[in-house]
Amino acid sequence: MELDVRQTVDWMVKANEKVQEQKDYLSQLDRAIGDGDHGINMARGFQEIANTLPNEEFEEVSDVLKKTATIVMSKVGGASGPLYGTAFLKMSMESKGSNVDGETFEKMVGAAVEGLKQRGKAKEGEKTMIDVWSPVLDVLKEVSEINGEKIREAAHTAMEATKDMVATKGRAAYLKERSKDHLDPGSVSSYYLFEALAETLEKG
Amino acid sequence: MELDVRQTVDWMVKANEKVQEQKDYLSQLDRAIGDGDHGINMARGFQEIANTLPNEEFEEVSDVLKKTATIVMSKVGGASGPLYGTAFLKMSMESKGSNVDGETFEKMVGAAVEGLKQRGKAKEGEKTMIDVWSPVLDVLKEVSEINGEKIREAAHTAMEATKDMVATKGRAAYLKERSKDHLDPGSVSSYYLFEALAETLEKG
Amino acid sequence: MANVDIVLVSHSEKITEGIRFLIEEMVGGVSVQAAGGNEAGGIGTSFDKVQNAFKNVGEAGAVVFYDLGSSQMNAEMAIEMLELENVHLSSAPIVEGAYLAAVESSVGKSVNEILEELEIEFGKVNS
Amino acid sequence: MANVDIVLVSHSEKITEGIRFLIEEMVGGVSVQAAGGNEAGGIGTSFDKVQNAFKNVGEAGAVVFYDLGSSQMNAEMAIEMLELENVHLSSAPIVEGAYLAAVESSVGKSVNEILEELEIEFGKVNS
Ligand SMILES: Nc1ncnc2c1ncn2[C@@H]1O[C@H](COP(=O)(O)OP(=O)(O)O)[C@@H](O)[C@H]1O
Ligand SMILES: Nc1ncnc2c1ncn2[C@@H]1O[C@H](COP(=O)(O)OP(=O)(O)O)[C@@H](O)[C@H]1O
Ligand SMILES: [Mg+2]
Ligand SMILES: [Mg+2]
Ligand SMILES: [Mg+2]
Ligand SMILES: [Mg+2]
Repeated sequence: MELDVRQTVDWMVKANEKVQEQKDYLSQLDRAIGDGDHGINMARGFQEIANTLPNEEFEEVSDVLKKTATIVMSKVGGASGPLYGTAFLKMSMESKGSNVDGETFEKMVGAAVEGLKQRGKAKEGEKTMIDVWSPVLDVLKEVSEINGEKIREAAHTAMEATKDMVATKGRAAYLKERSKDHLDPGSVSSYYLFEALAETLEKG
Repeated sequence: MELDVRQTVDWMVKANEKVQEQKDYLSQLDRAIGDGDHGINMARGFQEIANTLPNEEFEEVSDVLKKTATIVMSKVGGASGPLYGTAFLKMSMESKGSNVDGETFEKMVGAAVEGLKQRGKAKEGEKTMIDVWSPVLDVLKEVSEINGEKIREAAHTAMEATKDMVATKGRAAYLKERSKDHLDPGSVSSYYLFEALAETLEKG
Repeated sequence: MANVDIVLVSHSEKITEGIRFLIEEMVGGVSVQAAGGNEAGGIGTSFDKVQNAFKNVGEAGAVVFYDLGSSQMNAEMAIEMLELENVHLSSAPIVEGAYLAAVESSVGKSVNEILEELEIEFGKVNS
Repeated sequence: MANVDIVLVSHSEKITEGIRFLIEEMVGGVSVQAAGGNEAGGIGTSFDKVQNAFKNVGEAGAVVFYDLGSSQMNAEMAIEMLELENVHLSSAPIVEGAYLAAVESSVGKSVNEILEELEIEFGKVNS
C-alpha cells in the first residue's frame, strides 16, 4: 500500500483536527515542564497547513511535505517549529521523485529522525519528540508496508514512556529531575501526528 | 609640609581646569584606542567637582576626597568613573582622621593603587592609569615629604612610557598589538591630576 | 521566603529591558532589577542607576550580571559601598546567565545554589 | 572589501536592538542584521525574520549569534536552506560575543579570524 498525494493532505488535515482538539492539553503539558506554549504553537502552524494544503495542486507527496515544512517553519515557532520543520523537510527530500511505499516511508522517517537528532543535538532517551519518532522508525524497519496500526501502537507506547524520563534537552532540561512524571509535550503532539496517519490509512 | 583642606579643594579645581583645556585631546587619544569619550567623561565629572567643592564646608582632607569620589562615581561614567572613584575613595578612607603629611599621603596613594588594581583587575604594564599611579607611589616611597616636582616628573615619564605598551585591560585591549604607539588616555588624565597637585603645592 | 532577584547591569537599557521581558514571559515569578544605559538613556553605565537597582533587591538576595568591563566595575563598587551581603556577581554571559539564574530562582533556589548551577553551565563565574 | 556582518537571532527584539546600538555607538562601521522576537514583536523567534536577516548579509559574510536553544535551531536551518557559504554560527554569548566580533570585524578581520578570536575568548564556539 502506498501513500499518495491526497492521503498526505488528508493526513495533515486530520493532524490539525487533533491538534486543535488537544490544544489546551498540549499547552498544559508544556506548562508543567516548559513555557506552556506548545499547544498554541502547534495549533497556529497546523491551522495554516489545513487552510493551505487542500487548496493547492501537488505533483507528488514530496511536494505536500515540502509545503508543510515551509508552513511549520514559519508558523509554529518555538523549538518545535524548526524541529517539525526539519522532520517534514527531510521526509520531503527523501521521497523526492518516488512513490511512497513501505520502503520509501521507512527511509523518510529515517531521514526525519536523523534530522531531528542533528537539529536538536539530541538522541533517544532525552525526553523529546525523538523518543516517539525513533520507536516509530524501529517498527517501520520490522514491517515491509506502512502499517498504520503498528505505527499508532508504537507511537502510543513511546509517548507514554517519556513520562519516566528526565529531560536533558530543550527547555525542560532546566528542571532536571523535576521533569520526571510528566509526559513530554512534543512527544504527545508527535503521537497525534502518527495517530492521524493511522486513521488516514485506515480510511484509505 | 602638609596638604590641607583648602589645598585639596584647589587641587581638584586646578585638575578641572586642565581637564577642560585638554578635553578634546583626551577624547582624541581615546578615539585612537578606545571609544573616544574619555575627555567628555572627565570634563563632565570634574566640572561638577569644581562647581561643588568650593561651596561646601569640609572638616578634613578625607571629607573633600570622599565628596570628590562620590561625584566622580556618579558623573564620570565609563571605566574611568569607577576607577577614579575607587582611587579617591581609598585615599579618603586612608586619610580619615589624619593630617595629610608625606607619610600619610604615601599611604593614601598606596591604597589608591591597590584599589585601582583590584577594581580594574589589572597590574602595572597593562597600559592603564595604573602605569602612572604606581610610579608616583614609588617616588613617594623615596621621599619623606609630598614633593610636587618629583611627583609631576615621575607622572610625566610614566605617562609617556604608556606609548610603548600593549594594552591588555580595558577597551584598548581589543586592539592588542595595534594599541601600541598611542598614549593611554587614562594615564594622560592621571598625569594632569598629579600636575595639578604639583602646581597647587608650589603655590602653597 | 521570596525568590532570589536578578540584577542586570548593562551598557544598554534595551538589553536590560529585553532580558526582563524574556524572564517575565518565559519564566515568571522572579524580580528583575535593572540598570541599563547611562543617565540620558544612551549607551553607557550610570553608577546612580546601578545603586538604585541594588537598593531594590529583596530579602532573598540577588545574582548580578553585567555585560562589558565597566559595568562590572560599577556593580562591584555598588556591592562594596552598599555593603550588600547576599548579593553576588556572576561573570556568566548576561542574557544566557540571567535566563538560567531566573529559571533556578523561580523554583526557589538560593543565591549559592544558583551560583553553583551557573558554574556548572558556564565555568567559574563567582568572583 | 566590506567588513564582516554580525547576525543576531534572539527571542527578544529589544535585546537585538540594544546590541545593535551598542555596536553602532561603541564600535561603528559594522552592519548588524537582526532577527529578534516573534512575528508580533513578542518573545519568541520567527523563522521568516531569521531568513530575512540572513538575506541581508553582505559579501564579506557574517558571524551569527543566538540566545536560547530554539534561536540556534532557526539560525542553523536558515543557513542550510539558504545555502549560505561564508556565514558561520558562533555559540559565544550573544551580547559579549557580538561585541567582540564587531570590534574584530571593524578592523577588517575575516569570518575565520573572528571565529578564532571568539574561540580564544569564549572556548569552542564554532559548530
Ligand atoms: N533539543 C531538542 N531536541 C529535540 N526535541 C526538542 C528539543 N528541544 C525541544 N524539543 C521538543 O520540543 C517540545 C517543545 O516545543 P515548544 O513548546 O513548541 O517549543 P519551546 O520549548 O521553544 O517553547 C518539547 O516537548 C520537545 O519534544
Ligand atoms: N581594567 C582597567 N584597569 C585599569 N584602568 C583601566 C581599565 N580599563 C580602562 N582603564 C582606564 O580607563 C581609561 C578609559 O576611560 P574612559 O574612556 O573614560 O572609559 P571607557 O573605556 O569605558 O570609555 C583607559 O585609558 C585606562 O587608563
Ligand atoms: Mg514551549
Ligand atoms: Mg516557547
Ligand atoms: Mg572611552
Ligand atoms: Mg566609554
